[in-house]
Amino acid sequence: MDKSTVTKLISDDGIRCDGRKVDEIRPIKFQLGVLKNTDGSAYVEWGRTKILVGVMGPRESHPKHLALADRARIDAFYRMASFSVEEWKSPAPSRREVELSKVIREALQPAVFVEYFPRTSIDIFIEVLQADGSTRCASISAASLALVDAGIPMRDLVSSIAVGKVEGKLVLDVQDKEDKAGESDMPMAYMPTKNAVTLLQMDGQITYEEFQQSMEMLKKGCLEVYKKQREAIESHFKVVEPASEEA
Amino acid sequence: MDKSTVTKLISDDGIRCDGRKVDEIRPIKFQLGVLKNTDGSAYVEWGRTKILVGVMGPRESHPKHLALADRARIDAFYRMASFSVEEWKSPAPSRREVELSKVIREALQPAVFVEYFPRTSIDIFIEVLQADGSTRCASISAASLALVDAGIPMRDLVSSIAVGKVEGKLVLDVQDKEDKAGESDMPMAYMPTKNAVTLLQMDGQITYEEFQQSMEMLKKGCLEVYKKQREAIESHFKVVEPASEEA
Amino acid sequence: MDKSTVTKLISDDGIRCDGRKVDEIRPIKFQLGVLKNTDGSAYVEWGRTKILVGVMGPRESHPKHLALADRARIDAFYRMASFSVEEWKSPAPSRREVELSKVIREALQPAVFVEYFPRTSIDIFIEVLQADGSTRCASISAASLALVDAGIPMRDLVSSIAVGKVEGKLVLDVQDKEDKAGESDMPMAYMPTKNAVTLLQMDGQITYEEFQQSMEMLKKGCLEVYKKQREAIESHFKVVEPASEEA
Amino acid sequence: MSERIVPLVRKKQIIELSDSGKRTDGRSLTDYRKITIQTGVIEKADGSSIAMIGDTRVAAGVKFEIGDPFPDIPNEGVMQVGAEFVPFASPDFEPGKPDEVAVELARVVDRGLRESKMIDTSKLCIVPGKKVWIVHVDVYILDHCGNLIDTAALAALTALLTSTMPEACLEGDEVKLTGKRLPMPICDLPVNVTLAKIGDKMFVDPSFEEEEVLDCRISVAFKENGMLCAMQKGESGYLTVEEVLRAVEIAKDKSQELRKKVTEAINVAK
Amino acid sequence: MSERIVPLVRKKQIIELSDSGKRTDGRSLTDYRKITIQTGVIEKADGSSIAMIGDTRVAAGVKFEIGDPFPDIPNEGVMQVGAEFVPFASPDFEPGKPDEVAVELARVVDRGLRESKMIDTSKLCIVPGKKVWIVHVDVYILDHCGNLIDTAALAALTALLTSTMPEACLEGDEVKLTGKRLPMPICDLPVNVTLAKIGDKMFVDPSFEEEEVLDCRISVAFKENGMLCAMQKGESGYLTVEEVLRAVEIAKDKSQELRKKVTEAINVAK
Amino acid sequence: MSERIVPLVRKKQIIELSDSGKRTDGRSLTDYRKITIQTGVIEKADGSSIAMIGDTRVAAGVKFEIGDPFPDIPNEGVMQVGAEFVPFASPDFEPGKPDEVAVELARVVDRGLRESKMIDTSKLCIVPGKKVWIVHVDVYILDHCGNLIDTAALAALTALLTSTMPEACLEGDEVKLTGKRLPMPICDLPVNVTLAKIGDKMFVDPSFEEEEVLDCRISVAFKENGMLCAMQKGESGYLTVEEVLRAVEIAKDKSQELRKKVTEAINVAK
Repeated sequence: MDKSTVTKLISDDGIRCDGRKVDEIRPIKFQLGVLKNTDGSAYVEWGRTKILVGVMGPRESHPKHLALADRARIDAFYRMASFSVEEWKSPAPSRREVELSKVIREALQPAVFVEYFPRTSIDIFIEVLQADGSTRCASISAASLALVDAGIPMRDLVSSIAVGKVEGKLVLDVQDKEDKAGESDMPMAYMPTKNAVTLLQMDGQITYEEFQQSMEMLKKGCLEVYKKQREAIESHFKVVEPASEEA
Repeated sequence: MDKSTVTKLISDDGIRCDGRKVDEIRPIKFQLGVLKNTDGSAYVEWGRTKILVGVMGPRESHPKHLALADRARIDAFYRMASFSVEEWKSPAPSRREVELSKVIREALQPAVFVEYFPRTSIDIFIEVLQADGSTRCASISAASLALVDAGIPMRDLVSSIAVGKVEGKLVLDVQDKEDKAGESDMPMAYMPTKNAVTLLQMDGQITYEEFQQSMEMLKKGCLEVYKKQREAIESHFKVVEPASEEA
Repeated sequence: MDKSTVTKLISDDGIRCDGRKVDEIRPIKFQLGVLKNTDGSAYVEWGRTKILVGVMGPRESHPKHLALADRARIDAFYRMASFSVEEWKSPAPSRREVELSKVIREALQPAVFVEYFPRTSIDIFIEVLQADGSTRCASISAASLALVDAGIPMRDLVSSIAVGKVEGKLVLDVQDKEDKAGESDMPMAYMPTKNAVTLLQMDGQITYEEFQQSMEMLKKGCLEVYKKQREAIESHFKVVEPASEEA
Repeated sequence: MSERIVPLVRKKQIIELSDSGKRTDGRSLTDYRKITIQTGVIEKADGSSIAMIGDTRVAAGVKFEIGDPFPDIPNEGVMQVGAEFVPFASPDFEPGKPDEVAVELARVVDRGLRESKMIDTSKLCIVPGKKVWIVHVDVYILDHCGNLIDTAALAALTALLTSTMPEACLEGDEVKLTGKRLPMPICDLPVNVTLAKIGDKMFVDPSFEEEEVLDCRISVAFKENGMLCAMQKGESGYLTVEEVLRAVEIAKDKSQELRKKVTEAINVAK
Repeated sequence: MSERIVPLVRKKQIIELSDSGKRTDGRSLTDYRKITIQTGVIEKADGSSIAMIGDTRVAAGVKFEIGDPFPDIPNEGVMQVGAEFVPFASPDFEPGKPDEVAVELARVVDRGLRESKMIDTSKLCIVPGKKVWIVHVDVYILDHCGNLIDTAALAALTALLTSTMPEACLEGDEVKLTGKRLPMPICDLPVNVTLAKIGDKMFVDPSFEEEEVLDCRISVAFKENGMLCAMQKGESGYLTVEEVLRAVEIAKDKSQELRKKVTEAINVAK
Repeated sequence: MSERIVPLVRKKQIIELSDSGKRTDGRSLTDYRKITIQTGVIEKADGSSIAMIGDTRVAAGVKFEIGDPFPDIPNEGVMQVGAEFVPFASPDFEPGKPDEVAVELARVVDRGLRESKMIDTSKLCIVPGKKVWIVHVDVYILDHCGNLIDTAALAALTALLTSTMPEACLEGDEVKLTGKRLPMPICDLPVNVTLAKIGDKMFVDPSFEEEEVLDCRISVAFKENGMLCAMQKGESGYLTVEEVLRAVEIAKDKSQELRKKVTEAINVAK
């Protein structure tokens, strides 16, 4: 990743290159029930990041020997469309996509009452149509809604956001440009009412004090995402007719 | 495919580069019962195109969960030998070979009384030893004979041939050189006594009238192939001893 | 393989580039019981060649349909670490590793009382940490000891060594440098008390007389390896406490 | 295997209804479902589109990449069409399994575009014989409710029609991007029409339910001037020669309707 | 599925014991098991190490290869970290199966090394924009008795610290090796500390038995100057925000102890 | 698993018969089945052959391709041998499954040809250090009725012996084909002889039936001058040292008979 000379991503009065303040998140639009052939689905536009999530299940585990006797088996598949990034990407899953599928699954699992559905599978399919930073945060947040749309009982929603360090300052909700030029990236997934951190990753360099500050910003940011998620749920279930598709 | 400057593939008096008339098919030689370890087999030399087909089945489906309760499952595997074409070809199946396996299977299936053999598999293995145009037509026509050789009851033989457009003229049974330089290629598979088109593909550019004309030529051509197929069957079953191998 | 100009691998008085005589084997150090999570294991340093072998089994065959009704199924997996050879090697198994896995399995199988453990699997995993010639001989010899360590009853130990032809002379136990520059390589695996040759390969060019001489040298060499194997077993079982790890 | 019973009953109903020219969703035999095309949805792509026929939804994206020409056409760029079945599009799609259905879909869409010569590939040459543009056209099946071929062809076509291409230049012997964008060298506007045969009737734009019981399908691609440029019979039934002729005739008619939809969508985009 | 009973009983015991600050193998909650590091074991590698934490054993080897730079950083060499699970390391590893666990391990080890900027990759450039050194760092899991991440990170780190690099020069436009060896351009010494959460306690350096019953784990990598350079929460449980803060604090302490072990091992090697 | 009974009974019969020097198909223990070699069958290949030993049938094709030399032998062309098991050759072959048996077959055939130095690979160099000919030799197993190794080796050998190679020349710094063809630089004529051990007897050229019950097999390749150039013991039984010596002696004798067949076939082709 090119972290070389970039001219001023944050102005002297703390305004970022896209006009946001350091602790301001991008416009986020969630929508539930956007797909026809799933048990639940959600679409998210998070700045220019655009992601579709579909949930299949609970359904019979296949192959059967992978079924778990006392709970549902959750799987997540995070994939990026070939045209979602700057350079054309081969559709074969990269090691990054394999790792992200794993941490996304682990971020969502604590929220699901898996013990209600022994011997079944719940599959979460994530397709990134456009990637502009924070795709794992957007995926987790949207997948929570798709699980709700599927009627799967949950302990809480999982909300997710990232803090980055750009030109020495901690900023909330890094976009792609800030991530590439930035000094660090730290995404977190969080169940607010449970005070439960279900995903936490970091790369780059931060001091212990910056780490502590970041945790505070992440908590606050996740609460904002949480609010938007709840609004999307309410507006979805308020409507009598099935929600119209995205755009 | 290079469809650029080629000097005169058809002479002014309608004679093609290999001496054929526009509606004349190449020399075709079918032979049944050429392999030792199959349930049925056939070999075809179609101009310079040379293909071996072996049929295994009806036999137990493997894996079992793919078995069909009310009929036999038919599979076709079309493969080209590494040395069968101009440039060395990797033995890994190309997307072309995957598609052709599918359309060949679909071309043969309507002819087979699959309902006589529930829960079994019939596998049709096709190996192109040399490709000089019309390999799918030759494969389907030879596979019909291999199915007959295997004693599998059939509604009719499937006969197949292609029409191409070369230098503005429709010609029957395009060879490789004409295909590469030609303006279109349109293969058809046909059960004559059933008036059943079981394969139809086209690429290139033809007018609607040319399309209608092509259909007529294809029907006529398939009948010629059909005649040769029947002759091969008769000569095979006339012989008391097992047929000698090709060449 | 480059078998071109190399200056004098054997001196006029029959001393090889590493100081050995033509019929002298390299220092060999065997050690049993070096791994924690296997049923049996062994480590070998054979000159600079370093190999770890772990045996899992007899255990339930997986997948089950591969189980054999009247005996154990033996599998061997020979792999080279990416850093074990001069050039970095991709971890994907090469065709050489596939073939060697097969001949190593076949070299060991005659020694094992497979009929004592019907329907089970015995898996032999071989990891070459450093390759300096004779890796298959070292693997087989060490795997014999790992089988003993696993308590699997055996007809005899399998001992293995190679003879090469270097600058026109037959030499015992070729190292990498001699192999690459040499005119031939001929590894053999042998059960001394059974007079049973369980592996025999050769490449390069030798006369029939050289072949006969090689067989004599191989028998003698295998007996030397056999002696070292027996010593390793004795020293392992003499110790009351589990053997300490390699270095 | 009683799952075979339901389709058989359903097939009977569909055929009976078709005798009076009707379909289970109220369409006539030659009606398309509602068609929606939305272009420019993926700003990072060089061209993009989401096409819907009924509830079937396919996203297509175009990406330019610098690559090597084929040795036999050294002065022309290369178009490559791929098809991905996103597993949430249908309970039948399994993740990561390469599938002959996806391969056929990609190749049928590819042929419709390629054989029409809709792109002047000579304009995609950067350094003759050395460097050309590779145009990746990838279709992603997002919702499978029948007639994937026509929907994917529409998405791919409209993504290409609304694409722009990067401008490249030579600096010494290295290829550099100028940062400017050029219009796509578009020469035609091919569309694909698919009909299903069920019983002895032909159904334009089969729904998912109709596809489950069809005998076979036939897809035909037409150039703007009405010439046929690709054809594909699919699935394990057959058509009579007369049915083929009739199907192509119907398809020719419908192709003009489809092309009108495309033109409208493109004009909206401009 | 009664195999789930045993771990549950065991988990109860482990939690009860931890209430008095103890562990089943006698350690305190913040103790590492015995650490052994042996470098230079593979003479054919450019650097190598076998690291053990308790009975967990990982071999790491470093190999230099000449390759192409990434287009966006044309003047820097490339480090590539791979992880292989040798099947004899655990009855659960199957031969030849690519595994998300191995992928995560490789990427976590990679990030710890990479983000600390421990290697000055600009020194790995041979011909700017054309040829650079690719540094392959591969870790082979030989015995899995818990805490693979820290053990693999230690092995990779010490293999790199004790590596030397080949010297390359240009002859005309061809890259040749001079046969001489250069010191590695080392700038930092990052170490990784992993804690497991079981019940409401944090266990430093979890054993295999502890890993079988953990709720989740958290791994933190620290630079020599005490800055964090990578972090990864793993497995399907969760931590409270307070637990995260506490875990990182403990990890920071332990990182100095680990770094001391590394320094000792390196000095022995010199 | 009663399928194991039949071979055991059959094995007993085969052994009893062999005590009087006979085999189930009437051959003596040292007889080959009928050998047929037909070359030039694939006009598009640079060389081709279909070899039969009894009913075992293998096609081999040779194709030249321009490629890069190996760094350690920059001035020599490269021969690559592949083996494909066509599924109709035996009910046991599954389509698309890479198989250790095919890998071993390819490598044994390869070694027999390569180690004899039958091709002067220095003559396959086009531009020293840059471009050389890659010679693909692929054997396709068409009918498996026993002794694949000898049949495949025969097919590969005779395809090579009857090959011609394209002539290449340099135009500027580009390699062009002149359209002319050159003779293959052939230096030797290695043949491979396989024997099976069943009971305590050695069977030359084992049939399928004999292979099903064999203890093990041994294959030996000989150069024209009688030197051994490759050897491979296969399958899970063993031979005594005396059996090995005897087998190689028999093989040496038979190799001359085989070579005569090859010479005849080649002369017919000329």
